[in-house]
Amino acid sequence: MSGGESVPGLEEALAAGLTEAEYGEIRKRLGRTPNVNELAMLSAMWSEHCSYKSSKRILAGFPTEGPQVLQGPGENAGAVAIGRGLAAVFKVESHNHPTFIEPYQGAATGVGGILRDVFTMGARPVALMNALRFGPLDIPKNRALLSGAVAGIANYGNSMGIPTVGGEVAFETCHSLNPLVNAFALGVAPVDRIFLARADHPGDTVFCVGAKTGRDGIHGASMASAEFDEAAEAKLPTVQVGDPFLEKLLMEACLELMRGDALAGVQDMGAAGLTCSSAEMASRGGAGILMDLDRVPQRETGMAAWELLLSESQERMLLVVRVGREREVERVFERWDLDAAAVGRITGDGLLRVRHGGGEVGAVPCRLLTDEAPVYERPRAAPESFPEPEVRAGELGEPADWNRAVLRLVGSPGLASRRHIYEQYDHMVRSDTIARPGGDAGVVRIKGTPLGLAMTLDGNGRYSLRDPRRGGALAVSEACRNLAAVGATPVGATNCLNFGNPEKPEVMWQLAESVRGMTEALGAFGVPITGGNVSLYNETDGEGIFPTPVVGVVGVLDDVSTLVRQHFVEEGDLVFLLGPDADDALGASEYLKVFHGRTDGRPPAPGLDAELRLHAALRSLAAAGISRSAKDLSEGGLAQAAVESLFAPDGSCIGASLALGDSVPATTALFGEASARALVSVRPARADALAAVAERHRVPARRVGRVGGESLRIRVNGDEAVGLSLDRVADSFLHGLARAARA
Amino acid sequence: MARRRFAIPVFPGTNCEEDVLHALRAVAGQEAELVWHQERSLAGFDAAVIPGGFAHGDYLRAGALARFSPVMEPLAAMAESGRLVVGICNGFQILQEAGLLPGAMQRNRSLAYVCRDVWVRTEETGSPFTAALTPGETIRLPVGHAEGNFHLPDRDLERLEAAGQVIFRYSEPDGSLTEAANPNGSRHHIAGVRNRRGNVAALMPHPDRAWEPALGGTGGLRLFESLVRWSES
Amino acid sequence: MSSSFGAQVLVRLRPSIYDPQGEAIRRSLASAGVEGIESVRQGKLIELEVRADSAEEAEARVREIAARVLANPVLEDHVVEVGPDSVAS
Amino acid sequence: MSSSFGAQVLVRLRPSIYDPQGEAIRRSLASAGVEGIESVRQGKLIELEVRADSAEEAEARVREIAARVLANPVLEDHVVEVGPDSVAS
Ligand SMILES: Nc1ncnc2c1ncn2[C@@H]1O[C@H](COP(=O)(O)OP(=O)(O)O)[C@@H](O)[C@H]1O
Ligand SMILES: [Mg+2]
Repeated sequence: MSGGESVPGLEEALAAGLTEAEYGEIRKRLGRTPNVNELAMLSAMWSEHCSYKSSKRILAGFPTEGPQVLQGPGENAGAVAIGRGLAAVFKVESHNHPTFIEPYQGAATGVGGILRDVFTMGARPVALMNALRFGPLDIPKNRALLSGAVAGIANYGNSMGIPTVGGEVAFETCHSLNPLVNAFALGVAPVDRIFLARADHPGDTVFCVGAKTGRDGIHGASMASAEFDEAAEAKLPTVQVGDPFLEKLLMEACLELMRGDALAGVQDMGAAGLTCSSAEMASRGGAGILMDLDRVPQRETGMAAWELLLSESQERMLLVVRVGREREVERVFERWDLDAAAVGRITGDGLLRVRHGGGEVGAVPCRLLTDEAPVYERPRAAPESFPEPEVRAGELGEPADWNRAVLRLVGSPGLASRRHIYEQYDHMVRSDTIARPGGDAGVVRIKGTPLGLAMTLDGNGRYSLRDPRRGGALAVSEACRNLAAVGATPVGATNCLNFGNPEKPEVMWQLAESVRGMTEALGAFGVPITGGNVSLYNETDGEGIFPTPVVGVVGVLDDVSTLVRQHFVEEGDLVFLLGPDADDALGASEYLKVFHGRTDGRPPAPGLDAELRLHAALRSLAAAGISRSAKDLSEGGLAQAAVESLFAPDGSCIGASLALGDSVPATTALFGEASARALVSVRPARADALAAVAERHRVPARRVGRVGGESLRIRVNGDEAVGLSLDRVADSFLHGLARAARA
Repeated sequence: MARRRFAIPVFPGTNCEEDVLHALRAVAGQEAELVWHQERSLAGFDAAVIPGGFAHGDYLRAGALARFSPVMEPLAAMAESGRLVVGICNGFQILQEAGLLPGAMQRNRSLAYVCRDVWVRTEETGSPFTAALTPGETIRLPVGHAEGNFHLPDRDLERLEAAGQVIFRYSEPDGSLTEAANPNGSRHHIAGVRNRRGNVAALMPHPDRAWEPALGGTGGLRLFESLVRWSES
Repeated sequence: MSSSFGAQVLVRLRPSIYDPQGEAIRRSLASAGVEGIESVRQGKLIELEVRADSAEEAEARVREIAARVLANPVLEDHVVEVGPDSVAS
Repeated sequence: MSSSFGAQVLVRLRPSIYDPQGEAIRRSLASAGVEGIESVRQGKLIELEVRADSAEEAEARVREIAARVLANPVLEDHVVEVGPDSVAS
């Protein structure tokens, strides 16, 4: 080994985030002490972020198979067949820690990263979504984080020309120091043109393309695997600045290249940059890589080998080009005015060998960096408080004024319309968005086909905190219910598991129980997981987040003309409530939080069988053109669903009069969050048809009212409980979030 | 009826070119081709529509760096020769920065990107975008921009108004002009303008996103109809 | 008796931070045939009018808000200058 | 033999033009309890490194691009300064 690299010891290994045992293991496997570059690569690749060492065993339990699955977990993104020779390629990924350090750039680069994961597979991105969690908006810092993150997401997605069609936002105290930003992207590719991140042909040339490499984000991977403390704010050099303009060019160049066959494999550069992308590609193909760092286009001078190896400069890709086809690649990138440098070649020795300054400065087996990284079975333990008691309406007392209660709830940051946020996202570019954000699911059509793709992100940290198994199942249930509401059939799911410190047995238990609940629901609905992301150590000064699994489900509409929207359409239409009677339960609900400041209690029981039947009924109603509107019941219960049904995206609105039965107390009837329910409106002439479909699927269907008028009226158990003009509802619901966010 | 041939200049960072292409071809039934910004000639084209997006990243100012693209020369010549040159959104900003249309765009008053439906009121019908409309007619169209706050100094603005160069204003559905209906703070609620001669025009809202009910509106159809009618006259 | 002071805050991206805007301007200039522009960096110029009893007080106040609000220390450096031109009132 | 010159272009909104960004800063300072900030205006600071044979040549070049692109005369005024610090090469 030349290059005069100093040989670090245990102290450096610990500082780089390895444990003493891991360091010992590395020395044993290498048969020697790693030099500084090797240690840098190994510590980054053995970090939680890159190795999944705490979560790998748990993730193995997900269902990942199905006839439609073209690519399950293990690649940059998952892929499922959607008919007409096309594939949907999608994934969700977290950018939590970077967002806390710098909300605008942190969130923006999260979008950039997930887009690269999708176009790396050869798919043209057609839609974006994001799931956000911030602390309460009465704290100015949280307002700044929200507005910074939203502006960053907006700028990146808008500049790329990809519509952001959905997402979700929640506010909890635990996120004041640990905000979450999970970004989702979906692309479309011909099924036979999907590219993989794999290098298996020695002699092929490795290209580094896109942006130049600088010192940004170095150690991002190990940072994302460590808890925050005061000192973290001083770690200034980690901020990466996104350049959506450059990424747009990179995307177009890559997609152009992918129409031909010069590429053997391709991988974007994210965490641990060159190291991770090259080691993963080679190890998937059982090959090695020889890389000459001197040839990497650099933005700064005097970068050390380990800095080049770990840099997380954005908007870069590693391409493996079939030998002899290099000029083709160079020509495409020249046309797009982008750097494309041949930096190495594929070898047969299984090693990642690195040259710098004219000599070899490191050599590590690729598999030691990837598959052979450690995997842990960490201890798990349920908290003593589990299971939580039920919370019944009777023990809470009723609100004095139902009108004010409804206004307060639907105007609260957790439930108010998200338009303050999604109006900052271009959700119409590409002229394919046929269900705009604000509904249960965003839907984009595929021009030239009758197909539509529906998508949604869901997850409720309060539910998961109190019962992670239920929380996981409810997240999947709600996502699939959202898709059914628009008439779509779920074909695949992705997920982002946001949790605290896995070295705490309780956190490991939450993780395992969440995955168990998700798995049960995914199994019941027959939806495979095709990929995802795990973000652990979401803790600051020992304070962790609510366990927050975010589930993204993608569904297909075989005929977009059957799309059902969520808003009421016409005076005189009848409103039906589908699904089982509600329980008298308010545990972990929005109502309990907004009116009693409590996050405790048992979340609703997931009724997977009832869910499955409801989803089938909703799809049948859509396909047969019976339902004119459909809206699932979830957070905020029936009152919230009714309010959301009043407002159409074009700015129009229409009232409704509802009457609810007497099986549960009024509070639960209005605000209970029992699962497997939906509000559907039909023309009066189709009421019988609805009843027949509901009966066929054994779904209880009750007529609860009719559409029309200038107000929302709800009778509960015979009493006129709610009577609100549309103006008053609009003022709370449509503007509540903007008021809180700008305060 | 002879079909016209439209050029759609595409700059690095443009992102609505496919929408405009589709609207011109499939919806308006015209011939249309994408033209990469490095082209030095627009021979064979009757008209040009500059689409929306973020040309050159919209870095420095929206539309500012596009003027360096070679295609701007034949485009200016096209405008000079009286042929139709129109811009949508970023295309508006590019035409302003190139000096082909008056005014400049400031950041939206809200300082945020805004994507939603707005109403615009037709101010005159001598422009390529309004030839098929009636004065005072209001249309619902989507906007999507961060810098659409039209500015012109007082004197120039008066001249613009006097010459009838304002083609659209943001309004309520009934045509009244209110602050709430103005999505970006534009002076005089201006949403679209034309040059004196009338052959160069642009607007901030996106007719290319509103040509069938599934998209949430069909307001854009009338504008494409106008383009076709104007280019035939 | 307080006066009005003019202050200027120049906010620059820290040297190690990538400036996509500046870089895009540089590339556009180069492709437009403008020669010799080796680097472009874009920062902010923030000008304030501050009412204070003395130039020192004005400067102290501007320094504080510059560090706390006007520049983002994670990305940016800044320089404060308080001009001599003050208007008594 | 050419040298590298540093140049600064300060771009300001023309005084008659409302500055929503500056105004937003002023309002947030006021609501955060910072007193005495009477006005805030935000402009751009564009810094260039120019290779030229002389400071005059560098300045001429920067003046030209400043007027042609860096500022938009409908909205903005600008000032060019070429620094003394040059590096021969
Ligand atoms: N929660 C999860 N569920 C299923 N698959 C997952 C999950 N988390 C990660 N994976 C898979 O593990 C692989 C590595 O993930 P990640 O390191 O996030 O990918 P990338 O390097 O592209 O960012 C991916 O194929 C991803 O889909
Ligand atoms: Mg990847």
